[in-house]
Amino acid sequence: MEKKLKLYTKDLNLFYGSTQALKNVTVDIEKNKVTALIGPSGCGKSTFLKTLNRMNDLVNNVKITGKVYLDGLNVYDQLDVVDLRKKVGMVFQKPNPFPMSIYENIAYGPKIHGIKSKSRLDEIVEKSLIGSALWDEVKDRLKQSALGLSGGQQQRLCIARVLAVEPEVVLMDEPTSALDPLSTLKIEDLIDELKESYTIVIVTHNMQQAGRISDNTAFFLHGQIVEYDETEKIFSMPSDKRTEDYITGRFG
Amino acid sequence: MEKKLKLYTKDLNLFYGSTQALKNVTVDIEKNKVTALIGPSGCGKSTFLKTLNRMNDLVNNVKITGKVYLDGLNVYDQLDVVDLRKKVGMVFQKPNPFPMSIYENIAYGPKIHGIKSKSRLDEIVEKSLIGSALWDEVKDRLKQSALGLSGGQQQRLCIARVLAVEPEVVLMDEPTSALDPLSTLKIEDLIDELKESYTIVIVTHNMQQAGRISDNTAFFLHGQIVEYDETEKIFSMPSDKRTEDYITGRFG
Amino acid sequence: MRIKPQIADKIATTIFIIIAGILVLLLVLFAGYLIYQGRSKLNLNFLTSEPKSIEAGGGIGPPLFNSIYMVVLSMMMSLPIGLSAGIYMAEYARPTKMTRMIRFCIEALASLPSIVIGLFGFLVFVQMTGWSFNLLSGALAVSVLNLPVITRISEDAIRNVPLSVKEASLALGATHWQTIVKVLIPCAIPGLVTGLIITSGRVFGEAAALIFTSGVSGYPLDFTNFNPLDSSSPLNPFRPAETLAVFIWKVNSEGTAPDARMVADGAAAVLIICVFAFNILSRIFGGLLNKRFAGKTNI
Amino acid sequence: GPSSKEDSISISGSSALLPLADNAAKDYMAKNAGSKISVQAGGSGQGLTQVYQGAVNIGNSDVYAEEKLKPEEAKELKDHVVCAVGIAAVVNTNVKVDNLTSQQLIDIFTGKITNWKDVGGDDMKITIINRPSNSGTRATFKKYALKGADEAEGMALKEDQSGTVKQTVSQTEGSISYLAFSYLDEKTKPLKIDGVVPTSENVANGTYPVWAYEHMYTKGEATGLTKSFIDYILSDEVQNNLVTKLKFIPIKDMKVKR
Amino acid sequence: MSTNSKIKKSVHYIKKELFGRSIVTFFGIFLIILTISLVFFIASKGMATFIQDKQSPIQFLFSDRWDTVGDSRGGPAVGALVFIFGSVSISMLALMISTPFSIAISIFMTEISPKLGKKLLQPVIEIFVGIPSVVYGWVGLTVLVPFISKFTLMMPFFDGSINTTGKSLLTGALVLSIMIFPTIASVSVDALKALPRDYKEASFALGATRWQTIRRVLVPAALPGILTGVVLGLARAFGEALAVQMVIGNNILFPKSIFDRANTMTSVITMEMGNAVSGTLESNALWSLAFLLLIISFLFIVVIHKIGAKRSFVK
Ligand SMILES: Nc1ncnc2c1ncn2[C@@H]1O[C@H](COP(=O)(O)OP(=O)(O)OP(=O)(O)O)[C@@H](O)[C@H]1O
Ligand SMILES: Nc1ncnc2c1ncn2[C@@H]1O[C@H](COP(=O)(O)OP(=O)(O)OP(=O)(O)O)[C@@H](O)[C@H]1O
Ligand SMILES: [Mg+2]
Ligand SMILES: [Mg+2]
Ligand SMILES: O=P([O-])([O-])[O-]
Repeated sequence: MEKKLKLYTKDLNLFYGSTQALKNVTVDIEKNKVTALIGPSGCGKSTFLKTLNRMNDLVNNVKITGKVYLDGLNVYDQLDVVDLRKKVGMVFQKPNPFPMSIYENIAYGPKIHGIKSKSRLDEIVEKSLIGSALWDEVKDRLKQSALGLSGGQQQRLCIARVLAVEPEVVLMDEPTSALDPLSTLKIEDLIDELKESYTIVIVTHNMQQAGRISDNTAFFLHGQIVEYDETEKIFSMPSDKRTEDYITGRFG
Repeated sequence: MEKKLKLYTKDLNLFYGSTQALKNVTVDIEKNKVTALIGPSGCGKSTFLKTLNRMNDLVNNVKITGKVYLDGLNVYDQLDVVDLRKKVGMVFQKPNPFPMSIYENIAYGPKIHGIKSKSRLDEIVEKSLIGSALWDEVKDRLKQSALGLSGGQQQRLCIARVLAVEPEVVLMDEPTSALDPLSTLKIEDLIDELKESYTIVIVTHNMQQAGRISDNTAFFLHGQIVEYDETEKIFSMPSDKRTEDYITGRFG
Repeated sequence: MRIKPQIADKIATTIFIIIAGILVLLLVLFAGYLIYQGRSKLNLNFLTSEPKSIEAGGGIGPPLFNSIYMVVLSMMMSLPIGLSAGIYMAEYARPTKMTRMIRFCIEALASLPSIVIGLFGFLVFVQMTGWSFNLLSGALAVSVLNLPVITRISEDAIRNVPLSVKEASLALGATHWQTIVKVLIPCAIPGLVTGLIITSGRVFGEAAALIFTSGVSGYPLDFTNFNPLDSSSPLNPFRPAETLAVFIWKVNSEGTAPDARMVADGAAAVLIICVFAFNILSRIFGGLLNKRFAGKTNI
Repeated sequence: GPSSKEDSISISGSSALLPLADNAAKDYMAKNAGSKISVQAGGSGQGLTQVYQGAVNIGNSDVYAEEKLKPEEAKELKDHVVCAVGIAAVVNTNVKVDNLTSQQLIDIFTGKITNWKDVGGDDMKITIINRPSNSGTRATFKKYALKGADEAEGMALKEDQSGTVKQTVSQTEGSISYLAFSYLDEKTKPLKIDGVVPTSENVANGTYPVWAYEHMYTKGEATGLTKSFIDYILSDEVQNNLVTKLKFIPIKDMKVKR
Repeated sequence: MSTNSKIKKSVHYIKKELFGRSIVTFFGIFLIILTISLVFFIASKGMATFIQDKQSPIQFLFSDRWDTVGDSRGGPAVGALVFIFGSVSISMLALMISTPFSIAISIFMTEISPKLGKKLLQPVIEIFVGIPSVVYGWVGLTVLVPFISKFTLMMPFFDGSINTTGKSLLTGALVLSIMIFPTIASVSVDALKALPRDYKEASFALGATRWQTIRRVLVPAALPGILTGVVLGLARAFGEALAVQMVIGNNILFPKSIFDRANTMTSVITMEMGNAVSGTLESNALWSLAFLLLIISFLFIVVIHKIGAKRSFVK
């Protein structure tokens, strides 16, 4: 079966000042699949994830060589960064709602992209909250501050906020690591649903989670990809000794 | 075979303000053994560890009920806190050397406990650094700042600093979680050596590590001990479903 | 003999507590003394009537008004500039030579003695413009004094907004400027407001920079005249004007009224009460805004 | 500039003349609604500088402009002599001495005599309180009371304005200074010099030598409000009432000239 | 294709980014312009003493003869040493009184009772900051001056030559020390607060008492920050004008003791500038003093940066 590529990188190198955080990373990310990135702390997972929507632009002194393509367009010179980030949404490790009402949190994205009609915004807010399985819990308190929600609810709010700008790809950087087991399960279920309409790339430090939810897994070490394959294969018979050591907990 | 108890707690409850972080914790800690504390983030492992040398005293608004005994003496009223902490040393998650020279870092403890003789201090510094397997790496740069050491070296320095006050118990709160695999291995080996002369209690989020280095393991959940037994037993046939779920990565 | 560390600790702690107590006592005495000395003047008549230089019974109406007006005028000038510069420093400045230069300038300006800034104001806003002593020149000089402070407050307030919030906005495809205007500034408001009220308090009490710019005396004002172009209108920024702090200094140095001492006492009491008011105000506002942003109340 | 505002003028300068200028301005404004006159002290030097620079409309001075400004600058100013003022040596009220000879005064201010007992008082240290070198009061006092002798700079406490001098003398035991008559009241004690009491009459009849003309300088001819205000001060109404009430000496009463 | 996206980018960019960005950048740069013009104007006036009046800068800095008109003792001279010495000694004295007190307060606020520190002492310090300098001067004048005067009068061991007016170097330094303590204290608080919790935990875990921890770990680790506070305090003391002028007696002579009258650079400017005819030697010399003040306050900043650089070197 032929793979449908949504995103791919080629020989990506990234330097923070003089330290190299990514080395020749070449990865293909399939459409409507969940791709997991695993590896020990500091190996460059978050850094790699952020190259995909150019969030590294925020950091001073970053130098990037190599290419990232989204639907065949080079993200670093053929796409405007604003358009790119509209298409490639991101969910962070710690839920980070704006200190505004729940409604305003979700309407924020559409608004900055020019949607003004109140009824249109209402619609988007509802749809996104339904999409992130939060609607029932918050529909009566849309005007209340988002900071009053629980951690798990906040994280789903952040997912809804991303969905509201109708992205094609959703990047998630350890989205459940700050959450309790129950919320974690809810979000994992949500990811499973979302992959029907979105392409998802997720960083996780929890090997079992990677095993449960992803289709493909990339194992990073010291900024390099050690192994990239179908999740099942990686977890059952890794071809690299280091992958095996990591998965069995010899380090990390 | 009869167990030799070094430390034990009885019905320990701890409240941060109105939230309870420890619930009826009763644990026996054997002499010259390594006891591992595992459990998901926020379950109270660090909190428990800190009750053993009263580091929680530093936190405002803490209320503690129940008892902690060291060698049969109640830590909270029969022992002076300074003496207690001399006997029960602690190594933290992030290496935390003082911003002084390597020598000064290690000599600090003995000095505050009244040792002034230069030759005596020299001796202690050397012995502690040898004990923490760092002597060879730093013996030529004792006067240099400890902040110039690598993370793994810093952590071993911190262990040496604890050894310098000749404790009987060493508490370790995720001592390797900020370290690279190589340093981790070194520290694990060190722990193995240390247990001959010290009683060690270690918090770890790495199940494999717990399996490798500890004799007994306590599994915490929501501030309670779910299961406490020999490590082998916990990892091979846990008696509680939640322990099993955690160990196999269903959550956490 | 070695003192037991535990005992040394107790002694040291006791000393620290005593010193802290002294500090609090000092403030209580200080404020208490001023208010007690000025108590006979703390009435509406004193607060609203004209100062008198020869006979007794003068008030501090115009100086008090001038102080408030000075705060308003200088804030109108320094706030937009300072906030902009603060935004630039917090968000756009790259670690280049120029940024280092700006930072040095901010620090240098902030550390300049206010008398030097007063002289600069005298030279540029009074002599070179040929405007003579006037409120606006004073406000300009005070703005120079304030600018580095406001810049720093704004920069800090914006920097203190959690990075995660900024990232969230950018990751949604907002431009940097949109993020600043729609997320960062609103989030920074509690810090900004507190800082600005404190700064206003400083303007309110400034004297050295004003002696040579807005002058040490004014003429009688007509408080029913709201035409800012009319010379007797209190709103006219081109009139010479003494602020309350300058007034105290002047009463001390050339006070010829028989009750000069009492007038200065009264004015000092009013000033200290204002200092307390500014402080309490900033606390209340800061608290309210913080609560709002922490999600305790509806938005 | 100030001249552009027809209905408002500002005045600064001599602190000796301040009481008169200030009170006259108040009266004038009360009589002429809409006119605004702001008066401040600052010292004669400041008055002359500021009027020359156009910073104020009238510069008050105890000394001739020529003594302070460069000749070409002084030429641009127009002098309006409005009255004369006497300057008295004053002491703290606890000083037992009532009279000093000129020589004693000079010796005190040049630091040769440092204790009151040397001039017939108690055993008490003399504290000199001086004005800045650009004060007109000081210049006059130096010229006519000290006969031009240089004060012992280092020994003196220095105060900015006549008001402060009055206050400091009243608070400091054994202190001596000098004040325009307009500042004399029960808080300080004026001294006789060579037996002559410092009064307006003695100034007018030439027996008391320490006095100066009070000048109101304008840049060029006075016009508009400036002119009417100066005219007002020179009018009999002011000269006969306010001027004498404030212990100045009307020009027409002066029997001596300088 | 590539050009197409470039066009799209510029539309976004101008509308939603470039405009705002340009404005704030301009005002950032404006601060440089302002500083430079400030330095330029003060310098050009301040240099006139040396260029126009041909006074020697060496004499200006190191001679103590300040006589702008000239008298029987010689022609006009503008040696500012008395003022410089006065400024330095009064600031140093204030620093000596204030620093231990401020550090103690900052330790209390961060280590002894952070709660009281935040709830009580923080507001107290902020109020001390907010009190206008004329009010400090006024209280100094009405409380401290009479008090010191009484004190010097009562002291039997002072011979008759002592200044008993109460206006003295000491009075000024006392007033200043209250004015600068909030600066030193709050910077020290920041420095102590910025220390990682780690240090404290590590020390306590080794069985150190709080005082041992403070003295041997926390204060040494925070020392660069505390020094920064001290320098800032010094800068503030140096630049304070009115409060000092009101209480030091303004005597143009070297003070022989702390009970003697003194004069400072700011004080002489405050007193004489209004009287000085612009363009004369006196006026120019006062501007030179202002220029010197400016240079000194810039030097303080450089010193602070040096301290800061040392700190980052340690880390
Ligand atoms: N802004 C930055 N400046 C300099 N170095 C950085 C920066 N961000 C990350 N690094 C370094 O780059 C390397 C990769 O970091 P990255 O955050 O991508 O790791 P990670 O795999 O996400 O780790 P974790 O699991 O801890 O999140 C690390 O060595 C880190 O120290
Ligand atoms: N100083 C404190 N004040 C209030 N609550 C606290 C404090 N420290 C910890 N807690 C709370 O107590 C609970 C237990 O925390 P603790 O740090 O012991 O967890 P842990 O098991 O060590 O977690 P981790 O693996 O993340 O280190 C958590 O819910 C935490 O939020
Ligand atoms: Mg990461
Ligand atoms: Mg922990
Ligand atoms: O009147 P004078 O202020 O110049 O002494």
